[in-house]
Amino acid sequence: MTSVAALMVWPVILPLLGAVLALLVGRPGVRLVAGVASVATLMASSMLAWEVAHQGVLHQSIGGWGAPLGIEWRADGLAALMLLTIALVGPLISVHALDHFGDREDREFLPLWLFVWCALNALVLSADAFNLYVTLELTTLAAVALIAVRRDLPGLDAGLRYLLFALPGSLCYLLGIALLYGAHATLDVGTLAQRVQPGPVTWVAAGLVTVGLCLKTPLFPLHVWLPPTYTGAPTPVTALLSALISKGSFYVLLRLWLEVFAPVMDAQVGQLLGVLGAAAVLWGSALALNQTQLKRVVAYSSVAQIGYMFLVFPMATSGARAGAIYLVVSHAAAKASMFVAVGNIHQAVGITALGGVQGLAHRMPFTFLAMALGGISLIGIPPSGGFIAKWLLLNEAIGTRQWWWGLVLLVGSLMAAAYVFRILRGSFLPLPPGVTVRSIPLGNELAPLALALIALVLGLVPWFPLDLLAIGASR
Amino acid sequence: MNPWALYALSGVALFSVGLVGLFSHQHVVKRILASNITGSGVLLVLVALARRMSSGPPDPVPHALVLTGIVVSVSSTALGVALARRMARLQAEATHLPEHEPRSDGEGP
Amino acid sequence: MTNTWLPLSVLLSSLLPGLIIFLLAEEQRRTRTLLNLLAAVTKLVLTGVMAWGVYQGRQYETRLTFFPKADLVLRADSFSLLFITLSAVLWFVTTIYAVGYLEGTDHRSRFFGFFSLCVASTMGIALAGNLLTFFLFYEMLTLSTYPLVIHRGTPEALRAGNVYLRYTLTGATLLLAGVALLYSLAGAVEFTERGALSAVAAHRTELIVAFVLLIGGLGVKTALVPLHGWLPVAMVAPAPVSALLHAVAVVKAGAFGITRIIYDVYGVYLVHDLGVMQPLAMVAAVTILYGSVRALQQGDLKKRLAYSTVSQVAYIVLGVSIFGTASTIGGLVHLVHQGVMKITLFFCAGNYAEELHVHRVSELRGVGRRMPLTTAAFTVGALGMIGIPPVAGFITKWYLGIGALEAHQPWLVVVLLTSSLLNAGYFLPIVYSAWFQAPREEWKPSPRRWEIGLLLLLPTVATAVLSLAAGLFAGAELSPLGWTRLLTEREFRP
Amino acid sequence: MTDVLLDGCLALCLPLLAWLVLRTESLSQAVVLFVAFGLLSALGWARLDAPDIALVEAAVGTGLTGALLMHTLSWTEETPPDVRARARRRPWALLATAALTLLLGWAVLALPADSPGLGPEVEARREDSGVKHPVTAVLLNFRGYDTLLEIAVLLVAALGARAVNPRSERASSDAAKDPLTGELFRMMTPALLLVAGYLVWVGDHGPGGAFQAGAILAGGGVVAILTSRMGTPRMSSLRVRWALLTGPLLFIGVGVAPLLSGRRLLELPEKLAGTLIFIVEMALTVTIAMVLLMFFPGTRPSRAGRGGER
Repeated sequence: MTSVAALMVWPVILPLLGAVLALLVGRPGVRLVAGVASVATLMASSMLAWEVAHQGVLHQSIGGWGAPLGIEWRADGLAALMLLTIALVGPLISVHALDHFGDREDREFLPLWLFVWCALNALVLSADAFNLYVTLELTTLAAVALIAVRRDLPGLDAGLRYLLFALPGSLCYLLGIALLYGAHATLDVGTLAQRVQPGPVTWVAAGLVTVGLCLKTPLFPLHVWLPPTYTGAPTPVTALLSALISKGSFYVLLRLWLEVFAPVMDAQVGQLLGVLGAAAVLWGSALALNQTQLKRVVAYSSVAQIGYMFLVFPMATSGARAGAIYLVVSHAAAKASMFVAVGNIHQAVGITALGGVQGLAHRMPFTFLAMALGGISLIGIPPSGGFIAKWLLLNEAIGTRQWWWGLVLLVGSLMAAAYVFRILRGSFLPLPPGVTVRSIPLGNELAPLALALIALVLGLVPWFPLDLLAIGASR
Repeated sequence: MNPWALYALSGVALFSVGLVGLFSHQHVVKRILASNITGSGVLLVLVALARRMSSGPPDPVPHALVLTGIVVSVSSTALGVALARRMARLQAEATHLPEHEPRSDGEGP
Repeated sequence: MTNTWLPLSVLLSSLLPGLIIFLLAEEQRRTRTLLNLLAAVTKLVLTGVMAWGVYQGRQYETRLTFFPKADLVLRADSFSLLFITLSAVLWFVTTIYAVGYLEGTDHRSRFFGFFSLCVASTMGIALAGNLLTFFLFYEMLTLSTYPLVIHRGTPEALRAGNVYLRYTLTGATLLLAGVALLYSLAGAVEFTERGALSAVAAHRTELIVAFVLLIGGLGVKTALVPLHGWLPVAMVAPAPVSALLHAVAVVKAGAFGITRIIYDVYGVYLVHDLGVMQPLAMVAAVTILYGSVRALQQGDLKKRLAYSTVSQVAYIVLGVSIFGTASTIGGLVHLVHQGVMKITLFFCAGNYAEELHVHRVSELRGVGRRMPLTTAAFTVGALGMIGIPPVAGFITKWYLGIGALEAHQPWLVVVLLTSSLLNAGYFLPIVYSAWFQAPREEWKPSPRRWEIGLLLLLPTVATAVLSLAAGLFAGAELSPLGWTRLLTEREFRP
Repeated sequence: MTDVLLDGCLALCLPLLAWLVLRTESLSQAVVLFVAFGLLSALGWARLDAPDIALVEAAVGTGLTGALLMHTLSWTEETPPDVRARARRRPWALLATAALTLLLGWAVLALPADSPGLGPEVEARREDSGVKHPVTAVLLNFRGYDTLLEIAVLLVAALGARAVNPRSERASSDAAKDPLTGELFRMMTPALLLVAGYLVWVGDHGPGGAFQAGAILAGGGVVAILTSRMGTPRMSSLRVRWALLTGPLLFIGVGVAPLLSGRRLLELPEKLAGTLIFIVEMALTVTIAMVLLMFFPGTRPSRAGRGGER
């Protein structure tokens, strides 16, 4: 048994080792080392996911000390699916980033990306509350460094803005964990789940943890940092932020909420989160509708899509959990492909406004197809992963007699259709006069297409991820 | 009365002062100071929890957590300060030499 | 022994060529046309084999796992074959027409790629074995038709695309709500002969709400009155698109869906018991009259044909929502007849626009002299629409009339008669002015031997002949009417 | 009685001092108050029997951060307290703080007043952790994985801070000739190295360890940079990179080695645990010192606006 559980080490250690070696070799060897580390981590993640799919939930206590003292790792279906998503979406974005950035940024982008990868893998596998804090913090700091990698004014401003919102989020989370430790003398999530009883400590701790993670995800009222940060940061970094890094804090919230807090908190708090999610959907879509810059539309669409994910809390059934995770995974692929495609457009024609899309369908067919497939997944039209997620959540809404969440889903996807087709519409128009199109390397065009195809395949073969998700589902 | 409750309350007060201060100030350095104060508030609560038993050695686990916490808060402060300094310098240069340095447009590529 | 690969191969026969055509460069005209025709022929052959198999009573079903609790089912029963044969034949004819029509324009790879995807989705809709599969292909049809509507890339095309999207996506949302409601009630609703919801018949309110949602969603594509706004606007699309898609595939998908819901999901008795048959018939009747009245006022030929489609498709819904075999036969056979006749009319409209750049009805004076064959085809189609024998349209109206009397609803006969008069009102003047009035100034003679390119003329004449044949040989075993009688007796016996 | 008084007034004036830090308008005043706040909180840690943390807080939390902030203010040219810096005297800020404190206080007071936490478990397993000092045992053995990730956090912060201020600004030469600082620096360096070495060694059985030693070394380094004895460490030089990265590489090596012999990650063999931890701590001290140094930019540019400096 130990040899199989040892597989859980590599998805975390390999990117860390890769990052450190990439820093060590400096300019000439960065791409080589990062490439080797990425391939190794991809294989490690898929092997682990394969083992989880076949042997069920895997446990591993680091340093052999066992639950209360040492740190526990747990890899169930959810963790395996997240590992696969990160391992597929992340490298594709970094491939695009290689051509997007100059040589200097490469030396800083690649190690930072490997640190983010290590942090996300560690976060997904960890079952220890304080360890989650350290992984969240590592992701945040690496994200801030990534945002400011180009050292221009918008990037720095975006990085600072993100840091000064994510930092209090982590500290709220830490105080919540401290209270839980004070009450139950354990940091292990599994033991916490057994010992937690309703009482002032649990309510306040749950409140702190939720507020902290909602600041980082971000959920609606606390999302003010998202649009300026997403537009200020370089596009590949924005793709990383929206697709993977924001999902880390949601993943932690979902884990803690469904496993630890849900049984002891009364349903009203779940309804509150649902209401905030619904407000995020309507607010984000409304604002996305009247933006003029491509990147801002896609950024506000992130606010809306995150709102959908929070609809899982009022329903809290295993079907809703599967729906929310499916949305997380397909949103990661679809949103990444949209942002990367926008980056391509900006590189090719230098226009950041909506008009930049004109004539896209013929001069950059792959980028157009990527945006179309990504957009379809954001709206939730079959064949796309987004549709499956919407379908699962809709069914749970009707099943648990809370049909109003279903209404939010349907209205939200109509508004999503409005702003997605507003972007895509122009691509059939002929190229505007006087616009010179710089040719972009093929690798850059194929990256968004590969990401969009992931979202498409998620829509065609949903039984595989759903079976994987069912492993270790608590309820 | 074992003093831990006093320090825990003081830690909680620090946390609140820092958190509210962070969201009510605009200047970057003030917000970095506020986040530092919030951090030490949380750490004070943790160490106070370690000292709840008046006799015998304090519980070492919160101490280790606080050590990690301090290092993490120092790194984030240092990163924040570095960004703030670089921005201040860019803005200062932009105002001193507006003519030959193109303002990068609002939206980064 | 159920054959599991044939339904899938029919679907793939237009999906794969479509994807390949996307990759073809613009200049590879020959390979693209060859691929198109090859795909059309293979589909015709496969459909023929399947039709013969189903006629012998063999089973065809492909089942792919999709969800843990629901899977994708492609099943060929006699009703789906009615729609598939119609689509296969008309797609073959329209491909030839489109190759001729789009000669010299650009972005043809993109056009034919999406064109094939549309037909693949239509095949999927026809072959769907359960409600979930039906919904998936129904949405894909919307996605693949939108690029065709805005194919020309002009601002009007984009505006039409907007209207089209607004209607179809709202409809899709209603449909999704209905499907999800049924799914949570009765799981993946398989299409079964006497309806699949007998087990949950007790939840009357949910069933009625679901029915309204489903019909609302499908009503958009069927262009029932309040939801028909997109059809006339979508006429800005190139002629082959408005011919095959907006007169046949898309509109029929909606009618086909409504029939499936009434017969294979709810079952005729449950629908009758829920009391929703009557309002549906009312809506259909209103649509018939409204469509014909608006067609009268249209100056533009294609708009007039569009409103005539709105009213003609409502015949199918009317037939299906009257409780009786005769009306059901009438409704279902009109699915084929209307398709064949309407596509002829649209081909003629396309020819007039392409050759003489004539768009308005008033400019059609004396066009018979310059383009005799096209105008002859137009006349056959028009007479069929009015319901004058021997063209196919007469049979539909005859059966609908009998069905209405059987169901003791004489007011329906009045509706049928008035709509026939209205049809005559907006078709006969065109026919008269085309043949018997002298044109304002002499038409330039045709530069080539035939009045218009053969690629455009042959499909028009072929579909006109088909309309005549469907009317003359209605009695035959394998004619549309024969097949519908077999189908009603097998599957839809109330 | 007196220590209750001391604790009481200390616990009271910490939040007040914090409120003052955020209230004052001029930034340099705020930073000075912040340094005072840091020292007071170090005193608080000492009162709560947490010598390790008091040491780290004094050296890193207050010393280095204070110096960094003070340095930044000089970069941003002490602008008159701009309007935005003046805390908007909205009553809601006071109200919100009070409400939050009450809420969290209610939860803290509801905590069991006598739970020893994980103290007994640590006590029981301390022997086979290879070190006697419980905090070091938890830090480097029981929860060694946290420390590994924390080192990664340090590296990321260093990379981010370094990337943003790439140019190692050599100080203008006049500072070097100032005799006083030269003399001070020469006297201080040997004592500094001795203290740092002792701290790493004592970490095994008393309060001390890599962080404290690293902080002391970094303090010395900062003085060296200010008196331009040493340029700021730049990532482009191999020596700096090796100094920075031996620690993490060694730690990963030590963590992964047990896997090859079928044990779990970071499962140090009993007899070797003590020595392994010591070696790793030595390497980590150098890493931490280097990282803390990298947070520190060079000296301030001369007053005249510098050319388009990229």
